[in-house]
Amino acid sequence: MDLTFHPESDFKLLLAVPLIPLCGYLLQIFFGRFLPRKGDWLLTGGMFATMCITLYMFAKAMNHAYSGGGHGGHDEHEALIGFFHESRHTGFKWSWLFQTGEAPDSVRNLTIGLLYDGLGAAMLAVVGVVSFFVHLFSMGYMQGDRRYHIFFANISLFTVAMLGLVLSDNIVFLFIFWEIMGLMSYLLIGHLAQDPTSHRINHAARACKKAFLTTRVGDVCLFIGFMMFFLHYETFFFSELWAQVNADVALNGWQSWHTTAGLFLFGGTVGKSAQFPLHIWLPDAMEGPTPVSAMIHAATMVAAGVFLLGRLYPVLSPEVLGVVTVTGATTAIFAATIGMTVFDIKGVLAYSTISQLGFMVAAIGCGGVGLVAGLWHMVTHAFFKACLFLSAGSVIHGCHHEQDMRKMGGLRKKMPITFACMLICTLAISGVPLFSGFYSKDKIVMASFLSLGHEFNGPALWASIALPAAAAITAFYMFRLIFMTFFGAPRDSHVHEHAHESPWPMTVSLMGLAFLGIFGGHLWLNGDLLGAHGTWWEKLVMNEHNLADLSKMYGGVELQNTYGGAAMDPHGHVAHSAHIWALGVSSFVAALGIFAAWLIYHKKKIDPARITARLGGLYTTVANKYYIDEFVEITVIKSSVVTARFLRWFDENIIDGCVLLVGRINRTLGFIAAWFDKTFVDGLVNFLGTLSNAMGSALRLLQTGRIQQYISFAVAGGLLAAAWLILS
Amino acid sequence: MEHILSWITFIPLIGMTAIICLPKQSVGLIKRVSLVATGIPLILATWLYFQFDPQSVAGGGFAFEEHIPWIKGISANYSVGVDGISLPLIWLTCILLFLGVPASFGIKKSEKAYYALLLLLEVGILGVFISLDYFLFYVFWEIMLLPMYFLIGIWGGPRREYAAIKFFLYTLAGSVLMLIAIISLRLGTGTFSIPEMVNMAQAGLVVGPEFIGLDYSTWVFWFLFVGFAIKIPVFPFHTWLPDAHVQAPTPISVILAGILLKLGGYGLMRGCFPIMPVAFQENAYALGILGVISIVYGSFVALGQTDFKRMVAYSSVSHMGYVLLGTGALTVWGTDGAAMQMFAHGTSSAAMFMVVGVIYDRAHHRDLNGFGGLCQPMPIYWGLTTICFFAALGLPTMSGFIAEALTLLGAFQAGDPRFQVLVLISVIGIVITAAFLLWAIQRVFFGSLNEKYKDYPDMTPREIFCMAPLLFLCLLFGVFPHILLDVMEPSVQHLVTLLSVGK
Amino acid sequence: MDAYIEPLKALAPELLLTAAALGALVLDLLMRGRDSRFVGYFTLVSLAIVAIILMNRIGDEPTAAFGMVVVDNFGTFFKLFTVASLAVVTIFVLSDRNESHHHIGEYYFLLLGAAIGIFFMVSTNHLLLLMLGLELLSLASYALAGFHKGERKSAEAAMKYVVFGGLSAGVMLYGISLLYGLTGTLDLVEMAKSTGEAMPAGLAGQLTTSAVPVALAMVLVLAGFAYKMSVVPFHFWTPDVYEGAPTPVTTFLAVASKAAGVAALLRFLGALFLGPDVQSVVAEYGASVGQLLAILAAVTMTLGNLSAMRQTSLKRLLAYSSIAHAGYILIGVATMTGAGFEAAMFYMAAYYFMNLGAFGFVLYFEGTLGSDSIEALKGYGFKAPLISIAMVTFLVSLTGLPPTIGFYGKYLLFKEGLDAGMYWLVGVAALNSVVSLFYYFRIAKMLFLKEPASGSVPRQPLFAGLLAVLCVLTIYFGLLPDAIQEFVRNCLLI
Amino acid sequence: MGLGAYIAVSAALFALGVVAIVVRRNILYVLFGIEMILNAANINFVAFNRFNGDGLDGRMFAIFVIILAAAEAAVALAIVLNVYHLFNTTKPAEVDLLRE
Repeated sequence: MDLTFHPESDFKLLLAVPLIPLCGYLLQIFFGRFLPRKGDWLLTGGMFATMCITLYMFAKAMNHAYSGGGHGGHDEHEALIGFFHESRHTGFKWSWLFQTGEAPDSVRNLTIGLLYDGLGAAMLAVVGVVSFFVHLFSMGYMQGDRRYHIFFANISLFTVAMLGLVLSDNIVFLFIFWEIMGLMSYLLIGHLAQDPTSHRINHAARACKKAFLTTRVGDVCLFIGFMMFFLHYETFFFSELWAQVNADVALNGWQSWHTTAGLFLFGGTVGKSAQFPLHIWLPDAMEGPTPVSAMIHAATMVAAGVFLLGRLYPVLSPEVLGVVTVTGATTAIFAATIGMTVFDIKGVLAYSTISQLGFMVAAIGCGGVGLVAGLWHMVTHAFFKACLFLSAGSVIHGCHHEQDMRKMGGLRKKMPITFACMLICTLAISGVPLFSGFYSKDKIVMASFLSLGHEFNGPALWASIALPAAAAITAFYMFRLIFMTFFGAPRDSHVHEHAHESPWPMTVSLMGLAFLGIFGGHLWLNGDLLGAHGTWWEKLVMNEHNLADLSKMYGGVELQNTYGGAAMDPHGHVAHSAHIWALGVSSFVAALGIFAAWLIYHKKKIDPARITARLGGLYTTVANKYYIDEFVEITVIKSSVVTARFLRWFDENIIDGCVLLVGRINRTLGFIAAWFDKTFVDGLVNFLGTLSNAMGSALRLLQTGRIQQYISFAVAGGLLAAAWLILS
Repeated sequence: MEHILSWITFIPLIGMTAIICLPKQSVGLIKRVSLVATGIPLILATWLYFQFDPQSVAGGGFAFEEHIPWIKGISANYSVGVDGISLPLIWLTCILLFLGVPASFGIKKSEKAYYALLLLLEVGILGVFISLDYFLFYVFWEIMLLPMYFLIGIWGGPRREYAAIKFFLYTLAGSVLMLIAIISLRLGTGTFSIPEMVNMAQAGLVVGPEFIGLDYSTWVFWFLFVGFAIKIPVFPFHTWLPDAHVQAPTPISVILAGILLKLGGYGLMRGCFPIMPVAFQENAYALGILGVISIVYGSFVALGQTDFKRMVAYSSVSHMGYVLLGTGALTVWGTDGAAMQMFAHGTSSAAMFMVVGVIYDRAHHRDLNGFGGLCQPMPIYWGLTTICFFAALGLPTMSGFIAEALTLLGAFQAGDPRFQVLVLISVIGIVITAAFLLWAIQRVFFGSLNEKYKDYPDMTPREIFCMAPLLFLCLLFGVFPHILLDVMEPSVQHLVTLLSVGK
Repeated sequence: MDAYIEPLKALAPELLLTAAALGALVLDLLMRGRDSRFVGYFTLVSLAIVAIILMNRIGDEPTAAFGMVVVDNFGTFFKLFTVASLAVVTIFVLSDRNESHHHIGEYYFLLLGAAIGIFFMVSTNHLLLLMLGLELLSLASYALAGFHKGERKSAEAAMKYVVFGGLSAGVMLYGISLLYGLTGTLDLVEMAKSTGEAMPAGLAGQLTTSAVPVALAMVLVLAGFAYKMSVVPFHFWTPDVYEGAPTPVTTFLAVASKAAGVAALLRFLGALFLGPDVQSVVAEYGASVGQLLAILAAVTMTLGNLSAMRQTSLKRLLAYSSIAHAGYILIGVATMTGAGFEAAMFYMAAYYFMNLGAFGFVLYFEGTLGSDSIEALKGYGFKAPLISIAMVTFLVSLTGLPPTIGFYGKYLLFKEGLDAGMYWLVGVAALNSVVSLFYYFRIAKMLFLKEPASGSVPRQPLFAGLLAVLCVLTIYFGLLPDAIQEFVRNCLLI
Repeated sequence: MGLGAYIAVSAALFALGVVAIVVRRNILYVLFGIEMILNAANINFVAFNRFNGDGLDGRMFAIFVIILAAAEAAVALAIVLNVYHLFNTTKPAEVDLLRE
């Protein structure tokens, strides 16, 4: 088949990618309940079609990348920038804000289109694949849910949001889909909040709100960030933004506002990708059904944040990248430590996600090869984490919604397929060689070393220490999970007896993802077999040995914010040594972690209780997630609620009753007639009312009913008037 | 069709007369009449909306104008017309009033008077939107007050008398200031025609004596501003709003929030800023500050509420703050945003009040903490409410987002860099708004179901019919904003050029 | 002989009215006071005839009679006003349910007598005639106030009225005497014209030499008008008398008699300070008199509104409101400009509709409920919707909101006030109209916002019809005031 | 005897009248007070007419005032009589049904 890139036709295809599930959503939301099987087949089928398209386009992208670019290029501009397509350049666009008059041509309008480049291609494929499997899985897992059809509708709209986000060529639309994703995560996490049969109904209700609000904080930061960039460059389009920023920086260097704005942008990532300190929503997101968790943790929500970093990398100043690195590394180690103490099977996975996201973010912060590694880890992680979650779901499903690992054990026999898949992916996430996770993670470690080698700075140092450590811990707690769940004697006989393997849709999707968990990284081997150079990913986005080519990712923009480049490391010696080191270190830490887990939880040589006892306060701190939630509860939530209460009081008593005091005084003087009290109690009304009323009462004193007094008053008044007239 | 505006405005009056002539007992007929009397204007307005060519008013000027000499003694004319700013609001008015009629079918107390007043109210509102003559404008402006007073006062809640008179007094206090300003404008310019005043203002010919130690443009500006700000309502003139809203019957709150608040913003854009551009420029930052205070303050107070309707009322305070912020920024985007926000808020807040009305009709209380788990017996209600709330908190694909985003972007680009600080502050409002809305959803719909709400019926077709169109509009203009913005754009651009005279 | 016939033609309305008054008396005797309604109808007819004559006069050139009476459009305007209000008052009397319609023929006689007084009052530049007219009006009013001899309140009202009125009359007379002494003439035009060389010097001269006596005289004379208009501080009689007197009489006092006061004041000031050939010194003095009036206006409207705030008797409330409105009218007067006077006259016209309507409502529900307490109004709107709606319209008009004539009148006053640079005064007035909303809409609240008490009210279709007509006119002229404004324009003094 | 003297007398009379009206307890004295004021005016008229000014304006006026005074007295007395019947008092201070 023809794998060259034909913009016109292909952009229509790409447009279909989000549109198919969208139509599915609309059909489902309105007619879902009436369809056979409540219409799950409709959406899953639609998602399958989507997946096929994304894969087809991905194939084209691959082909394009290997054939060295330029083929699909219609003008030499595209040829120059290699694999990079923006639909506006091929006239495939939509004037969004204005369509008549002068406005459409003005900068105030927003003419939007699709952006399909290497990063987009990979991400799109990943989202397509993973969410298809999640749909498939849900067909089994969600059976008998009372809002089955709604669930499917929502989860497919969730996917739509992510697909749209990946495809949008400007930050506003990225933001729009970003927000929609927030909404859908809200609805999906809150799915069980509407299910009276669920025993965690109230937790779910809280969790979804928490998720939305926490991410909302990040979203606002993101909004401010691109607002600041628009203020200076008057464009929302990634390509123009990259070009203008780098041109500007090449001329005037990085300015302080670049850093500020960059930090705001990064705030978006911190929110969505659950980086410290906004990670708090992700563990609670467990309250959603397992497929949702799979989506959130693998393909959509959290990936979006990293994806954003990838998209905006060129506009981030070195200072920002430093912050990014530190944040990422911190998150990685911090979440990993918590992961060791959790007993909820999904909880472990949740914290592992946070920690893995830390890896990605830190890597991107390191820049250069790190950028690629981070994004690649996002891809591989998507596969195995989805698989892990679905397996966990399968376990939970098998154990009748029992999530506590301490009640499990010895399930190996009961659910072999699940076990196999989960083991594979655990190996992958632990970074065991020959499994996908290894390749990306190893490159991340390498990236940190590399950046340290290039320029000895704090962030890089911290990353080089924290990331390997985190990797070791990851291996440890993941295998702790495996051993506690599948090995050993069943701890809870009841659970064990009723445990059973899951129905085919679930197992199939498990196996599919597990396959990718192994080979998601191995695809590197094609191209030139065994050749250490040019994995598919590198072909797709860059060539690691020539950092100047990093620009290929960004439409030929010469990046200003990353170190090195060909000049600094002409023969890639630094890179090579770093690679060797990274290989060694990461394989070693993985082995270490696994061994420790085996020692403690399988062979039971060491009693975990003793260790925890030994650690004492430290352990409890970690086990309580470092009290971050409590901290936030006190500082942010409580304070704002208190503020609100105060302002309400302020509003009702001060603003509204500005001169209530006058009223009080007058009342004590007993001047106010009953109706008046009743009718005007506060506010300006009260002011006018009581005041005029008091004066009225004073005036009443004149009206004594005695004619002679009247006359004396009148005479006095007349004299006053006369006096005035005489004096004037 | 050269008198179409007059037709739109006065058909409800005909309907009112008809209702007055009908016997008190024939309620069904009265309802049908009022449906027709609000429906025809809606049809005409819709036709007008899509008939209207925005470019025709690109350089100022108005469409569908009518000029008839009215009071020769003071050379006040019946001159009406629409531009891109007023037309959408007219359309909105017709929509909401039309929906307001079926929404009122629940009312069982002296319907005849109710529907008559409702139609009179529509006349007043539409009149304000079409007037190009300040005297006419003021007359219509005041005509609105009376029906509102009685609609709140007769059909309202327990403290209705207080709320009604409070509403009346606040607005009257504002409008006497307006009257003084208008008169002195008349004396200064020798005309009541707003366009002429605007032209003279461009030439710097609007001059007059100083008052209470302020020079002419300043005090006239502030008098007019306060008059309109009370309607918007801007902090600190907002305290009539919660009471009026809480006490008013649902359809009236809907109209109050949906349209009456917009009159303030519209008045500023039509009758205050362009006539006093210099004073406007001098005080633009103050306006921005007021706007931001309203945004943040309103959202916080809303967060502190336990009464569902009060919360929604304060959310209006918060949302209308964007109108000031956007206009004060003196950028096209900002003003676009402000104009759009008026429409967006008109639909979303109206829908929110209907939401409150639905539950109040069933539970007869509005205590947010008293509900829980309502999404189980009332899924449709929960669904519509969610859409409505997310429209209110400015979720993308909802018109509210376009409005707020444009406002903030516009304000951020303002020539006056201090506005950037304001924007940074105002985003707090965005988060808090999300917070109280979601918290409300959680308290009302999620969690375990309170037994006594177990067998509540879901929304009736009538209620759905009243709410769904509004939500549809929110979505429509959120996804295809150009339907609205294309109409507004030229006039807004002209307005901005007017306001930035001498800059 | 013609020298006597011609002026008599000019005096035709007055003569006719006198004839009518006597006729009423005679008719009552003939009827032996069985049913006095017939006298009432007779009165109406004669008033109609007078009205027709007056209508035909509008636009004629001013003529003089006997060197004292001036027959001009200004006078004619107020004569028409008087006749019109008298007609309505007569209808009120006829449909007053608390009135035994026997042996009350003199009621109508007194009304007509008062009218005669007003007629002379408003159509002269000569202080003597002005005084006589005023006294005639006053005497009739005293008698009317005490018309219900058996009622203590009525008697007390009459007593207070007569004492206060007597004093004011005396004071005014004294002022006039001083003016006479200072200027040597009783004719206002002469007074203003004379340059001051003559002995005794005209006003111009005296202003330069002896300002204090002039000021004294001015204040004393103004006091007389102020008393008739019930302007602070000469208003004290108003609430008591209004409350005590029979409602139709109250109406008469509030509308016709007040109008007469306004007319006389305008005439006095106009002739003295705004005439065609007034000395510049005098004109300047007029400005400072205007300042005094402005202060009085502010005080009056404020005091009136504030005191009205907490009344329990509807009549008393309206009494205070009429005081407040005197204050509003004074704005126009205080401007000391033709336009200002025009505004004042227009406001009188507006005042005619809304106040007659309001008092009519009082009479109606007094007649049906036998009380005029505001509490008694609870839910009245649902029992008698038509007149209650009318009442609300009148209240709106009194508050000065569109689309009623009251608004337009107030608009003109404010406009002239601002035009004359009296911003503070207009500010006070604006604030006052907000305050006035309190008590006006307290009535509206009682009418419609309260649940009705049980029991129905007897109907008076014709009377209700009259109120409905007034209500319609209030709105009609509110939206299209040109007719009235034109009319006023034709009747301007200056 | 010059004009000044007359004015002095009339002024005194006027003042006395006012005082009488204000302070006297009996309604009849109040009425006397009014009469005094009117007569004070009369003195002025006649005196002014005598000393300056030609024609008879002032004197005419004085005559009219006398008539007025008579008429007013008549009405006033009738009213007072009626009040006396209803209240059994001649003290205006005790007649205060109508008040706030």
